Formats: sequence, structure tokens, C-alpha cells
Amino acid sequence: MKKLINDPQDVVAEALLGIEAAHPTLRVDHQHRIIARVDAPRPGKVGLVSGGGSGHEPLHAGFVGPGMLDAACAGEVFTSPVPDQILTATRLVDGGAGVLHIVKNYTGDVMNFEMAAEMAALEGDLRILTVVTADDVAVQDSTWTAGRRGVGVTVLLEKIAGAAAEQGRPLEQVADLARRVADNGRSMGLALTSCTVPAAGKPTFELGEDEMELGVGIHGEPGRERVPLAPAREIAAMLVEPVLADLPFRRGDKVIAFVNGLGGTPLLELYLMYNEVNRILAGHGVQAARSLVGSYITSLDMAGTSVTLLKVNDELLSLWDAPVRTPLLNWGG
Amino acid sequence: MKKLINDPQDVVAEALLGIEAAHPTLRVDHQHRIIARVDAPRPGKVGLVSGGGSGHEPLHAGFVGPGMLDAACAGEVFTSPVPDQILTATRLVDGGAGVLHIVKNYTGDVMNFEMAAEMAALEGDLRILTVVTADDVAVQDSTWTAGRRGVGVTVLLEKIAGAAAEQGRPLEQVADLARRVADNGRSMGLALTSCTVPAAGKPTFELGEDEMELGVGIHGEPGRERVPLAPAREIAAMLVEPVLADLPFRRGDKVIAFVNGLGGTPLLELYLMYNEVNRILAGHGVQAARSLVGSYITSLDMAGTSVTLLKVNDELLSLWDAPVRTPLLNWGG
Amino acid sequence: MADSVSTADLARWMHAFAELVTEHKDNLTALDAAIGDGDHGANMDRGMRAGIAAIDEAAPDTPRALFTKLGMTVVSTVGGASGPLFGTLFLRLGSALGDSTEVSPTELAAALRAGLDGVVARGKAEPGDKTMLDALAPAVTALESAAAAGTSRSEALQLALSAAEQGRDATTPMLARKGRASYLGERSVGHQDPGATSAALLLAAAVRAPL
Amino acid sequence: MADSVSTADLARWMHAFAELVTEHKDNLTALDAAIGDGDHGANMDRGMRAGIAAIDEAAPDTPRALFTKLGMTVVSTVGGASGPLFGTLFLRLGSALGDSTEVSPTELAAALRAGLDGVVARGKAEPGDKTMLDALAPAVTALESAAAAGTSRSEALQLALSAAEQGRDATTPMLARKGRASYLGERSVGHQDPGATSAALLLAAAVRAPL
Ligand SMILES: Nc1ncnc2c1ncn2[C@@H]1O[C@H](COP(=O)(O)OP(=O)(O)O)[C@@H](O)[C@H]1O
Ligand SMILES: Nc1ncnc2c1ncn2[C@@H]1O[C@H](COP(=O)(O)OP(=O)(O)O)[C@@H](O)[C@H]1O
Ligand SMILES: [Mg+2]
Ligand SMILES: [Mg+2]
Ligand SMILES: [Mg+2]
Ligand SMILES: [Mg+2]
Repeated sequence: MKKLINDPQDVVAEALLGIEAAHPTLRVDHQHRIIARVDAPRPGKVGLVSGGGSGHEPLHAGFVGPGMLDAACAGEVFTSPVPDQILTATRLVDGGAGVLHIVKNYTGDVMNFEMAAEMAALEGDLRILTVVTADDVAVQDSTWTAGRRGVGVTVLLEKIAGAAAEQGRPLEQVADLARRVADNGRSMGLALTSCTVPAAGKPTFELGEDEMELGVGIHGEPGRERVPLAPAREIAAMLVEPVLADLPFRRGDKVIAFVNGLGGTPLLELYLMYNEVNRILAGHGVQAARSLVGSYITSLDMAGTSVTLLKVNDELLSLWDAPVRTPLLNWGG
Repeated sequence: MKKLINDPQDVVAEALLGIEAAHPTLRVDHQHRIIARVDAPRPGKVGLVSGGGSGHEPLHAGFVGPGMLDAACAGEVFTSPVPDQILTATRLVDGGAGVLHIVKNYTGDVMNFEMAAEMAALEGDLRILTVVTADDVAVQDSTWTAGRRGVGVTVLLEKIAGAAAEQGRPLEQVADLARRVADNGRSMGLALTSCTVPAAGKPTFELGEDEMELGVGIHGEPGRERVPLAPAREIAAMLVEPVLADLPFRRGDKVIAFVNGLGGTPLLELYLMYNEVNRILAGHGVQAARSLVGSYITSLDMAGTSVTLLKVNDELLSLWDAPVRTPLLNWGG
Repeated sequence: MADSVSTADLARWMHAFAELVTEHKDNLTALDAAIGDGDHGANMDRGMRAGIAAIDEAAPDTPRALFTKLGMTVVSTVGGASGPLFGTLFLRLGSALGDSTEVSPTELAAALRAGLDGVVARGKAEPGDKTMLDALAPAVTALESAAAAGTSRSEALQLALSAAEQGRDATTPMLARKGRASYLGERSVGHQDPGATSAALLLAAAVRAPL
Repeated sequence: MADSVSTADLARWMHAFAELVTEHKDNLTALDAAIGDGDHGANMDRGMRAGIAAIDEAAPDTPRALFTKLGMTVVSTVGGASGPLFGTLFLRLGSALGDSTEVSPTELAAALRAGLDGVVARGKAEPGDKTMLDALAPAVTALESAAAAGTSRSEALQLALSAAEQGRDATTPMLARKGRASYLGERSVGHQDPGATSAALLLAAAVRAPL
């Protein structure tokens, strides 16, 4: 295993020290592994808390700041945070207007956030609503299963809900908006290589030099199918077509098109992928009204990519364009 | 070779299509492979042109925009751009106040920019000054050799000179400032893996599972020394100590501390590295007044990192903090 | 199951469970790598080590105090799916057993049933979904029957363990419908469930302690 | 070197050079991978293919027109170190040879000397720095001597080629002081210089054409 780390046990704790040192706009509670806006709580503003296993950086810590998250909870690598921690973060950012929990749909994440919300309910006076992202079309959806994984749409949702909260909208509205984003976004991912979990010390799965894993999530889970290595053009089709068909996205739809790197993939390749994705969208009459290209929700050092499309209207677009000031997304007046 | 590409010959051309599609603030001349501000030339503003081989993304195209570069020239992978191309870009961004060429110190880059400037001189009326970055302390400096490579400091220089140009400063002042940055910055890099040049199809060098290459540049050139795999703490010392000793940086100095990923390294590890770097700086009484953590000057898919320190005063800091609006660096009012 | 057990016996059971988890850590992780994310061994080990340390320090003198401490510690140190699920199992065991210093076989079986119900309520899985329930549920049923029949304690635990192991083995051909393994769809078939494997260790620990 | 050559002969020389570059492309790249960035083969091949296409299309009828077209094309398609250096070599050859339809051996040697000087002016390297100069310089000297001595053309070219190849081989033990290989310091020792290798091919092409 080749990584810039010390003891595998200390990866999360030490990365948090680095985040704290690098970003004076963030406050880090090392005991609870919470990364929060330095000015939290903001009185009267709905607080946004997200979190999940570590290893997906910049998600979520890199999205803490004005116009996006108020706090992020970092779990162990690929392991959801714990209820105590989530509850502490929730209390930390509650400015009296309630708190929205943004949860990626994994059994562990859902249960731990649920327990935190139950604990908060026992104590009274803290209002929490929860939105769960479940956008990964590689997973078949069914009421009998754990459902789909939450992946790329989480980034877009945190930005859009963050903008709504920053505008001072009430909790129910922010939550409704967040659910609309969750409902209108779809993703699919592909791995060229496995990731290596530091504590495991070796790749989670073996993949031949001429194979790819199609339909992977962000935890090194095997995908739905192992397929032969293919050019970017074909990979783009393997990812975009099922995404388009699922919602479905239709001719005339506007989307935010998000081409994401899984951690070990350079930006050059992502731009090349974006060209292919954009070409396919144009062929379907779907307009990429905005784009996001980069490694924003990763799976440690995995080489690969995911494509997320979010259907937007003018309201969502204006929230997307609204100012944001976080380490990784930063734009606007 | 596992990459998100089509034909290796088309990598640069297709990535430029992606950049163009993703960034409406940029204008791309595909024939000359120039990425420019959509509003170039800016009358009365000194134009900033940089460029180099491709494979270092986001350098340079990702730094085109208000407050940074006016245009970037993309060469073939790891091959400097050609004089025609540089001259075309220079003409494109000249707003009458002259143009600064920002060149990384590689024989090829220096000669091609030199020829472009000579061609411009033959045509008269286009004023060009050139600044060359040569910050890599892994290379011994000597008047008898090609000198040091230009690496990480290029990013910081483009930002700072870009801010000065945006303020309307005259060409000589912008060039002086740029040279001060070049003189006060030092870097060193380390590879955990080789990169793979698309056209070559296999790793440029072989590195054992328990080896690292110390003192690498950004072109897959072998480094100065092959050393056993080490924890982040020791790697940070191997990089920071020679950088500190070289300028030298002294107790009480303020620096911008830049921990860079070489393309295949996830952000989690870079933050962990930043913690180690910051700790060493503190031990030497050197203050990290600002930080930059991320993959900003890369070597295709190489796993590894480089550390750049730039000694700053209040003027350089205020130029660093000045607004910038590019795809990859974006902040300020 | 003829005789009752004390808080100290229950604590020895949990020590034995923690030991077994440590011994099987790599295997649990390997099973999870095949159909999940490869952290089940680390999760369970982290949780049980912390849990044991917490009960050793607190030296609880009732089953309720013991399992509440353990459950809370597991919930707040593990995360993931197994943290809330095993945590809930222990917390429910604690509530069900209460402060009685001597636990009868029937009480123990009933408490495990309450724990199992807690896991179902929390995780919304059913037997057959390829989860820890597939080992736990048959074990609890076996224990209930043995208690009703007045079987000797060691024989009853042996029967429960066999049921758990059969249940665990039966997860191999199942198609996962809950947890991360469900993402694999058909590809989850042919792999033993990690959570069912650690649940079977809970019964193995009762035999080893012996409870 | 007894007789003079025509523009068509010079064009055949360049065709032969382009062919040799294509044949040795992988080797040039491998040499560059060892002490540089592994693109020398691709660079030279891209440049010479484009150069040949350009002169074939333009059908120049003077040495100046031929080498100016070739040099400009190489400069504007190669990039890197070899683009400006080989480009400058060709451009200077063109200026030196001018519009004379018949090039005498002495003129050819003088023109190559001018080209060499152009490479030195552009790259600021010296013989011994482990660059293409180490093959080019001895070849030019050999050609000058042969021209002065009135050696037959084929023998003169053979002598120049031998000198180039010896110069190329002599780069192996050298410590690089210019170009990317210089970054390696001591580690550059023991590797043959890629640019010297392609420069030797330029002479090999003159023998093969034959010029
Ligand atoms: N909804 C559920 N109900 C019961 N058990 C579950 C459920 N989801 C997952 N599990 C169990 O949890 C185990 C995985 O635990 P672990 O790997 O520690 O957590 P995670 O899946 O979050 O990484 C699975 O093998 C399965 O037995
Ligand atoms: N300053 C110089 N003068 C003469 N030749 C040089 C100089 N620098 C480099 N070279 C030659 O160029 C060759 C490398 O060319 P190439 O690989 O195409 O360019 P780059 O080094 O830009 O990748 C070297 O092997 C060397 O012979
Ligand atoms: Mg997990
Ligand atoms: Mg090169
Ligand atoms: Mg797991
Ligand atoms: Mg080269």
C-alpha cells in the first residue's frame, strides 16, 4: 500500500488536523470529529449538517462554509459517523431555526442519523428534518431492499440547500427543496482500479489490466458488472444512458452535469470525459445548463469517474449560482 | 494503461473540448490550443500568458480568468507549446499594455517562448517580458547546467502576478513582482508511483511496492534518489527541510505553504501531509500565513506530492488574497 | 437450560465475544470485502474492545447496567450498520434483563428475543435478507424451545449455536436485500454474510465462556 | 567529396531521415524515458512527418525553400527542446545554402557548421554536455576535413556518420548538464543521449539516401 499516511489508524484524526490548519474559516472539534463553520451557530438560519464515512474528501468537510454546510461529521474511513457525534454537531449549528440532516442512503448512515434524531427528540426543542440522497442508478430500486446508494447528487444538494438556508428560508422549505434535488438527480459510477482502505492495506477488489468495474459506489463495493476496458466515449455512454433513462431526462430538460473523479483520476481525463458526456446530452436534446468537473466525492485512491445529472429549473439554477464560500466550492458575489 | 481517454493522440484536443464546454468564461482556440479569457484583450491591462506541456492540469488552463492568466497555451502531453501558438496567444491578449510570459524553466519551454518573443520583436510594437520559474530544489543549481525546474511556485506566481495585472500595474512592475515571487519560492516533490504517458502506454519508470522516488519533477523524469517507502511524517521532512534550507527560510518568515497532489493522490492524504508540513514549519518558527492544499500542478496520474513554500510580505499576501475568478482558484469579493 | 446466570457470567460472555471477534477480525473483514466495504472486522473489533474496556471500568452489578454500558459504547464507537444494530441488541438485552441479579433461562431467551426485535425495528430487515438476522433469529428460537423444554444450559447453548451456524451458512446462497451487499444484486449470491458470521460468534462466545 | 548535390538530393536526404526516425521512434522514446520524459521519439516523428508532408506539398526548388519550409514546420509542430533545436538547424541550413541549385561539398559542410552554430546559440550547450551536439559537432568537423581533403562523397558521409556515432556513443558515460537529463545529476551517467541518437540518424540518412 502506497499512501501519504502514518499509522492507518490515525488517518482521519491527522487529516482533520490538516484541514484545521489549512482553513481558518473552519473550526474542528477533534474529539467528536466535527468540522464546522467558525461562525456557527448562525441565529435564525437553518443549520445544515451532513457527514458520513471518511475517504470521500472533499465531501463533506470541504463543503462547510457560508452558502453550503454548517457542519460535517467525519466517520472512520468508509464507516458512518455515530449518533453522539451527529447530535453534537446538530446542537453546535442550531441557530433556533432547526437543522437539516443530509444523509447518503447507506444502512449505517441512515441508522446513525436516525438515532441521533431520536436522541434529540428525547431532549425536546431541537427541530430536525432529514433528507436522504439515493441517486445511484446502478442499484435497482425496490421497497424490499436497502434502496439506492446516495452518491454525486449529495454534492449538488448540499450546495443548493445551503443557498436556500443562507437566504433565511424556513426549515420545511429548505427540506422540501433538498428533497426535490434528491428526487431529480441520478448518478452512475465506474472504477478503473480498486481503492485501498488504509486499515486493510490491500486493494478491496482485484481488477485485471483490461477490466473495469461498472456501477460502483464510493466504498470500494464491487459494482454491478465487470466489463472490458473501453475508450472514454463508450464509458460515457455506459454511464450517461442509464442515468438519462432512469429519471427519465427528456428532450428540452436543463441539467447540471457533474463529472466526478473518484480520487485517483487526474483532471485532464475528467475534462475529456466531460466532453463525451456533453456530446451525449446534446444528442438527446438535454442541455447542460451548468457543469461541475473535478474530484468532489471520492473513494480514496480509486481511479474512475461518476456522472451525475440533476434536472433543474430556474429556481434551482439560481440557488446553484448563489454565492458559496467553502474550501472546495467557492464562487459568487 | 487504464485511462479515461479515447485515442492517445487525441487526449489534448478532446480535453480542450471538455474545458470549453464546461467553462463559458473561457474561449478556446482549438487550432492553436489556446485557452483565453472570454473578454480578452482587456484594454490597458497587462496580459499574462503562460503555457507548457499538457498533463499538468489544472495548470495552466484552469487558472485563466480575471485576476490570474489571460491565456494559456497547451502543448502536447509533457511537450512545451510551439512559438506560433505562443505568439498567437500573446497577440490575442495584448490590450496595449504589453504581455508577460510566465515560463517554467525547461529547455524546451524556454526556447519556444524565446522564439515566440523573437518573432514578436521582428513584428515590432508588441512588448513582451518574460519571467522564468525555477524553484525545484531537488535539482542542483549551476550556471553550467539547464538550472532548476519550474514547478509549484508557478501556480502562486500566476495568482500574484495576475492580481497585480488586474490592478492595472504597468508591465515592468508586474514582471518585477513576478520575479520576486520566482526568487522567493522553493519546492520539492516525491512520487509514490510513476505516471503513464498516454502515447507511451506504460509507466515511465518502474518503482517497487516499497520504494518511492524522491526529488521528482512533473514529467515523470526519474528523481534524484530512490528511497524506501516512509510514513507521511518522514516524507514531509524529506521535502520541507531541503526547501527551508535552500532559500533559506528563517525563523519569523511568513510563507504561503502549498501542498500539492501530483494527480493520482486523494485530498485526504494531502490534508494529512499538510498537517505534517505545518508542524515542521512551526518547529522552525516559520509561519504558514496562507495555505493551498490540492492537486494544482500535476504529472498525469502520478501518485505523490510536492511542497512549495513562498516567502511573503504584506504586499504579496494582499495580492494573494485579491479576488480571482478562474475555474480552479476562485475567491474574494 | 436448568440454572440461572449472574451479571458476572454475562460479563464473561461478552469478554469471550470480544475475544472471538478479535480472533476472527480478518475473516470478518474479508467476508465484508467480498460483498460490502471491507470494514466489518474492524468495526466489530473497535466496538467490542471499547465496550469491554467500558464495562471493565464501570464494573456494573446488574445486567441492565452491563448491557446498557456496552450498548451505548458500541453505538458511539462503531458507526456503520453494525454499530446501531449490535448496539441496539445490547441495549434491548439490558432493558429486558433489568436489575435481577440471577437470570433464568427463560428470561435470557426472552431478553434475546427483545434484542432481536430491536434489531428488526432498527434495520427493517427480515430473515432471508442475508443479514445478521439470519443467524440471530434461529438461535433465539432454539433457545426459547430449549428453555421451554428444560434442556440443560450447556446443551441449550450448543443447540442455539448450531442454529446460528446453520443460519449463518444459509446466508451464502441468499440474494442480499439489505445492507451494502444488496447493491450487488445477483453478485451477492455465493458469499457468506459478515454480520451473520459475527452474530454466530455471539453464540459461540456463550458456549466458550461458558455462560 | 567530389561532387555537388541538388535540391532533390537534399529532399531525399530528409525523406530518409524521416524514415529512420519512424523506424527508431520507440528506441528514441525509451532512451528519453530513462533520463528525460519519454517523448523524444514521438516529438521527432511528429515533426519529421509534418515536415516531409509540408515539403512534398510545397515542392521547393531551392535548398533555402526546402529547409526553411522544413525548419518552420518542425518548429511549429514539435515543441519541447528538439523542436526549436532541429528547427533552428534546418532554418540555418536553408539560409546558408541559399538558392544555389548545386551544392558543393564545401558548401554543405559550411552550411552544417552554420546549423550547428545555430543549435549552440539557441540551446547554449557545449560539446560534453550530453546533448545532440555531441553527435553533430564531430560529424560536421569530419565533413569539413573530408571536403578539404577532397574525399569522395560516399566516403565523406561515411566518415561523418562514424564520427556522429562515436560522438553519440560517447554520451553514455557523460554527466548531463543541459536538457531534462541534467535534472538527474549523477544518475544521468550510463545512459545514451536521445538527441545525440537522433542527430546520428541525420547522418545515417545521408548515407542511406544516399546524398
Ligand atoms: N438492515 C439491516 N438489518 C440487519 N442487519 C443488517 C442490515 N444491514 C446490514 N446488516 C448487517 O450488517 C453487516 C455489515 O456491517 P458493517 O460492515 O460493520 O457495516 P457497514 O455495512 O456499514 O460497513 C452485514 O453483513 C449485515 O449482516
Ligand atoms: N540546450 C540544449 N542544447 C542542445 N541539445 C539539447 C539541449 N537540451 C536538450 N537537448 C537535446 O534534446 C534532447 C531531448 O529532446 P526532447 O525529448 O524531444 O525534448 P524535451 O527534453 O523537451 O522532452 C536531448 O536528448 C538533448 O540531446
Ligand atoms: Mg462500512
Ligand atoms: Mg518533452
Ligand atoms: Mg462494512
Ligand atoms: Mg523528452
